[in-house]
Amino acid sequence: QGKTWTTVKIATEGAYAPWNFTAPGGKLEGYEIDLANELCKRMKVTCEIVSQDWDGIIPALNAGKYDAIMAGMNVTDKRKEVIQFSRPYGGEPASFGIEKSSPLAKLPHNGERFDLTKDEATAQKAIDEIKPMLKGKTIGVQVSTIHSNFLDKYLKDTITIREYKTTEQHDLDLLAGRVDGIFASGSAIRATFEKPDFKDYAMTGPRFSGGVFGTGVAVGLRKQDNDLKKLFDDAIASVVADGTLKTLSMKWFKSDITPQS
Amino acid sequence: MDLSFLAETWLALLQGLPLTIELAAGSVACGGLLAASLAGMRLSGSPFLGWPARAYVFVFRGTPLLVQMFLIYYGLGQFRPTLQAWGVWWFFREPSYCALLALSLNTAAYASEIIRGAILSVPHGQVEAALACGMGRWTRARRIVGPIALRQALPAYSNEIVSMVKATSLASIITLVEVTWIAQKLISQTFRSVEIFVAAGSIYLLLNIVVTRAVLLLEYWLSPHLRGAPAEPARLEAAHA
Amino acid sequence: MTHYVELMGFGPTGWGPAMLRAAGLTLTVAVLGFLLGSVIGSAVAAAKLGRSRLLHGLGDGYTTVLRGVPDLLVIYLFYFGGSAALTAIGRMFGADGFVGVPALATGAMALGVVSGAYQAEVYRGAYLALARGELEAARAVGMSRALMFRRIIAPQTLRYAVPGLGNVWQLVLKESALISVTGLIELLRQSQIGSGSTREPFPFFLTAGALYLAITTVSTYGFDRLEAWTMRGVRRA
Amino acid sequence: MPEHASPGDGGRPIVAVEGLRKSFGTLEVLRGVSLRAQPGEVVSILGSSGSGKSTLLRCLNLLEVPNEGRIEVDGEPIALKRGRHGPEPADRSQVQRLRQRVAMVFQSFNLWSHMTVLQNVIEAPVHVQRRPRAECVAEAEALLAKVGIADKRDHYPAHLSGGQQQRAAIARALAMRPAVMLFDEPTSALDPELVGEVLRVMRGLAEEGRTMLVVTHEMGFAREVSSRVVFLHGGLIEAEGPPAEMFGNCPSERFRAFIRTVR
Amino acid sequence: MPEHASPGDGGRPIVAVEGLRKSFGTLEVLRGVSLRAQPGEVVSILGSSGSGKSTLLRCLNLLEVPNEGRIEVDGEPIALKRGRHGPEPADRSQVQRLRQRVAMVFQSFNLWSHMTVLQNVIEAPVHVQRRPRAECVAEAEALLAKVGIADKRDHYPAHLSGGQQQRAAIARALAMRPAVMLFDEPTSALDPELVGEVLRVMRGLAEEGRTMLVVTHEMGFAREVSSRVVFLHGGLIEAEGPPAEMFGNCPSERFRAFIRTVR
Ligand SMILES: Nc1ncnc2c1ncn2[C@@H]1O[C@H](COP(=O)(O)OP(=O)(O)OP(=O)(O)O)[C@@H](O)[C@H]1O
Ligand SMILES: Nc1ncnc2c1ncn2[C@@H]1O[C@H](COP(=O)(O)OP(=O)(O)OP(=O)(O)O)[C@@H](O)[C@H]1O
Ligand SMILES: [Mg+2]
Ligand SMILES: [Mg+2]
Repeated sequence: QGKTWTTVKIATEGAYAPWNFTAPGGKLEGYEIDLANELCKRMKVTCEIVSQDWDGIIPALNAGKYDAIMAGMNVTDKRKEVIQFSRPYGGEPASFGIEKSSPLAKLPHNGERFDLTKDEATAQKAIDEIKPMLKGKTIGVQVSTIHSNFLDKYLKDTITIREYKTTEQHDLDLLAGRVDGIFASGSAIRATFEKPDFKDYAMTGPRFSGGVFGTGVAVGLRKQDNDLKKLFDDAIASVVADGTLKTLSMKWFKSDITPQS
Repeated sequence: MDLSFLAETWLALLQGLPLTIELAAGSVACGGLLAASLAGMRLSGSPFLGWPARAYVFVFRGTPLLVQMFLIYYGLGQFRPTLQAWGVWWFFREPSYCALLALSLNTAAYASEIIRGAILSVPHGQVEAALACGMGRWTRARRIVGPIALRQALPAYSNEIVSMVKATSLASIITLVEVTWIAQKLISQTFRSVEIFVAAGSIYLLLNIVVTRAVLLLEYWLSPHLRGAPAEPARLEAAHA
Repeated sequence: MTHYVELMGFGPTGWGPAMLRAAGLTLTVAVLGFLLGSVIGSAVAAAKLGRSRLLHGLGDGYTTVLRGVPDLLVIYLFYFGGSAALTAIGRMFGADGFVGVPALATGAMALGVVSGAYQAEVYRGAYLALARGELEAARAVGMSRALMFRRIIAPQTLRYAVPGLGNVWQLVLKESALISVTGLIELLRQSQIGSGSTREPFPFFLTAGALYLAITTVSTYGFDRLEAWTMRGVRRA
Repeated sequence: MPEHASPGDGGRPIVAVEGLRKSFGTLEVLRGVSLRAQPGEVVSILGSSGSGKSTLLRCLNLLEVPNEGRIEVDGEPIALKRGRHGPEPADRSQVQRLRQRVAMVFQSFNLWSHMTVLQNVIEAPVHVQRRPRAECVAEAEALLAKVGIADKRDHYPAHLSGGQQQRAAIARALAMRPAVMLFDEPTSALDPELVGEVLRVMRGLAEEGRTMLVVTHEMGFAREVSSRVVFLHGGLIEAEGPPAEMFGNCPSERFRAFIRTVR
Repeated sequence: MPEHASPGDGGRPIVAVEGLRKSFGTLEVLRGVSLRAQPGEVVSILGSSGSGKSTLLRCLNLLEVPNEGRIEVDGEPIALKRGRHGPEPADRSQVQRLRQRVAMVFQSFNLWSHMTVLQNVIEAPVHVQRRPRAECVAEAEALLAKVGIADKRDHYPAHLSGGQQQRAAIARALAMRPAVMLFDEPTSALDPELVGEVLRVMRGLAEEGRTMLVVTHEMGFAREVSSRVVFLHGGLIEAEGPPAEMFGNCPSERFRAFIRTVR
């Protein structure tokens, strides 16, 4: 339908630093906020960013409360059944967070990246190599995420998976010693391990992307808004092309989390 | 609405039901005992008993259960070395024990207020009659004050039981796989929140219907003296005549 | 400690004002919900105590269902149901797109409807504890139902209802956390935002707990006074 | 004896009861009681414990709804209709109007526990009859003084002795300035001095033309104050007549046995 | 008159009270009452309404704790200690033991509303005195028959008439087989026939050697059944003596005025 977009309402969670979060004064900040403003400039629309509880963020999009979601949301097949996504604007390999003194701290392939889409065989080999050490251990992961999907698919029989509602919670249980390690996105682990409490913990082992991890984080849109998707796709392509996205990534994550492919 | 999906969801959610029931029944039972002692402490007239009970009720009624559960599980978890030294870590390590503890402590605060109110409503003369025939504290509580107060407390207590059944859903934040946890997981997998909510809601509703009917039955059974009709034997005799 | 003060302070990087604002919102919604609930609750209790079988059935259904289903479901129903209805009406009048129900009103209504069910049971229980003779005395002097309710039943029912009502109030105060799904930033949602944004959950949950306790302090005092007043003339064991 | 022409048939009775029946479950308490009282009459109702005296009084102001029978107050018959649980008043406002003119003193007093004595006494005049508060308070204080508990005006019922409660209940009934008064053993908790006092008050009321139906175990009262004595037995009026006749040579053997014990 | 040698000083008194004082707030109800009762004695306590008769009885089994004074039951003095809100029993189990031997019939009956009449009567024997249930039931039925409410054994108190409740309360007290009985106006709600009946029961108890302290407004009872009459006035025992003396030529002007009204 020939709807011309002049204003776009974008929802974010506002509680997922550093992707999107709230400053004490109530102002939304973060990688996605800067990015949204930049994208809107390039799409020549006025932007309004609202915060919304994560529960219900998708139903409210479909109910028409806003037009787009930028909330660190990974593209997954399940989500694709109800909404559509723009091209990704971020994504970082997932990894383990482990206490430095734990035997698991010596997981092989430390720091190596494996892409499940491009080279599944190698990745599978790496997984098989870490399995003996992980045997019988309890790993915490946020429920219903690409990370829990990964554990379900590849390590289900090896480890005990404990699912948490938020990443802070598995971080706390890591401190309490109720889990032997956590599995999350690199950015989340890094953000947590910066805190003094976590000085004895480190990101360890191989890092995974692709495959069940999907193509990365993207803008969520209603299925019928194809014109809006096109606007976002073009705008994201342009921020990738001129390096703006990388600048933002370095600003907020201190590493490059822009899509690799 | 997609009926087969609803049915499927229902069955999936039912797997969480045993844990939900265990948590609710366990906490109502433990909390009830604690509540009775708290109410007794407050009514004892002794400030050494009364004030701690007051403070307890104040704190546990005054803060959200979510926060209590969070602090008991994650908060105490940060003191692992101490807890290990005391030899109680085995308890706090388990999310289900922590959930039961948090729920029981919480419901005890609410229930103690209900019990206290009910005891206050027992007609003073009947208590005096019990005193006058030499009943001790315990006999009095068991034979006179207890039954009268129980009868009076039931409607408000059913509130408490029902909200405990629902409160078990908070155990999902400490990784317990009960009905709500499953529901939330299903929602994030399928995004069909309406159907799933309806299915989960209907499970809680059914459970609570059973609870409220049981309480009503108990209430009816405990209040023959409030009903109009005099005793039955007269009618029986009339029938035989 | 200094870190905590800085985090929760009132400086440019402090979360103090936001937390206080959220507490204010929580209090507002809870008070409105509780008051609405007492109106609904006394009506439903009256229906359940009355002789009309129809009203009794309705009252019973109301308390069973609204206490029985998770409160979040009721709030969803009000929020999404309400806005779906409003959107449909808006369409009829040519407006386009999403018409939201005012979030505060939705929250207060939802809490009122739920707490009404709880309050109904509290009132019903308290009414049953009244001395029958005193009601007869009221009837015997020719009081109308309304007058009898105002002068005799209400003050005496309140006497036995206060502890139970204190419970319902605390419940409402905390259920107000659920209205965050409507987009209102109340105390608990604010804490979640804060802890997710700073990745430091404990300061936020502790502060939220303290603020809830502050509200509880005031309300406990109020309920204690109310209880002392309603218990006038009662001899205790 | 019963059921026919009661004395004082001349004027229009202020209270008239015809064929009153009342049962609780299978227990038939009243089995056809007929009774009339002229304005200014004092009718004593005697009968053994459990004979239905309280029930009869309670039927008169519809606190119990009779199963059968007709009640007329001041010429106005009370309309009853068939409800789901047996008969019930057809017009609630009629009953309320009626009750303002028929005051009752309960056997168990039934003072309102959340009000002080004074508040108990002015409650109905101020809130039901809507008379000016100041006037009611003045009158209440006079009444309390009359029954001898002026000093207890600000006490709650729970802090009164039995006799004091009973007197407060009497004052509460009097404060309504009713045309008909129903007293259910109004002197049971009083000492002999006070009994004399209260009987004097009641005699005064009778002289003002108020009608009184008094359930009592005080034979002295029945004999000296009342203008007619009614003896309830087995759910029926077993005997009735002026006290002189009744206490002189009552034809009812049952009644003679009943009063024999009192000297 | 009061405070010195009471009659029957010979044996050891079963109840002895010395210098009992009790006030409610600023109201001094008892201002130094001394009283002793020998086994088998029946003491009538007379006094106007509000004179403190119920308070005196309630002090005897510690339902009210006296502000001052000494209470001895069967030679055992009740230990009081200074508590936070004034004196309180030092040994609660002593008080409980005592109360099992001192039964009380309340002015307002105070039947347990959630129990039937029979359950009310057997409650204390079974659950306090731990006597075999069957025995208690048999005894309770006999007692209920004695007071004439055998047919009401399965009724709840709310469904009884005033006199029936009073009789149930009497049966409840008797069922404890107490050594001392405290009756607070035990016949106030009874008709003359029943009064006679109950007095006969009480006389029987006295002959069995039980001690009774009876608050009453029945001068007939005071005169005929009791072995001693005590007149409470102004918080003190104004006069006491055997009924013949008291009703003959009591030196107390106040007492003569009190009984004058009753012929
Ligand atoms: N709990 C109480 N608080 C305050 N005052 C009380 C309390 N109980 C009794 N009183 C007062 O103490 C006085 C004596 O009361 P008590 O009940 O002993 O009188 P009584 O002699 O039994 O009178 P009656 O014959 O009317 O029953 C009364 O004036 C009463 O108002
Ligand atoms: N609500 C009730 N339910 C069942 N039976 C009742 C009820 N009220 C009274 N009765 C019975 O009805 C009979 C008459 O009671 P009522 O109170 O009229 O007696 P009464 O003549 O006033 O006796 P009393 O002199 O003892 O007060 C009694 O046997 C009593 O048990
Ligand atoms: Mg009666
Ligand atoms: Mg008394």
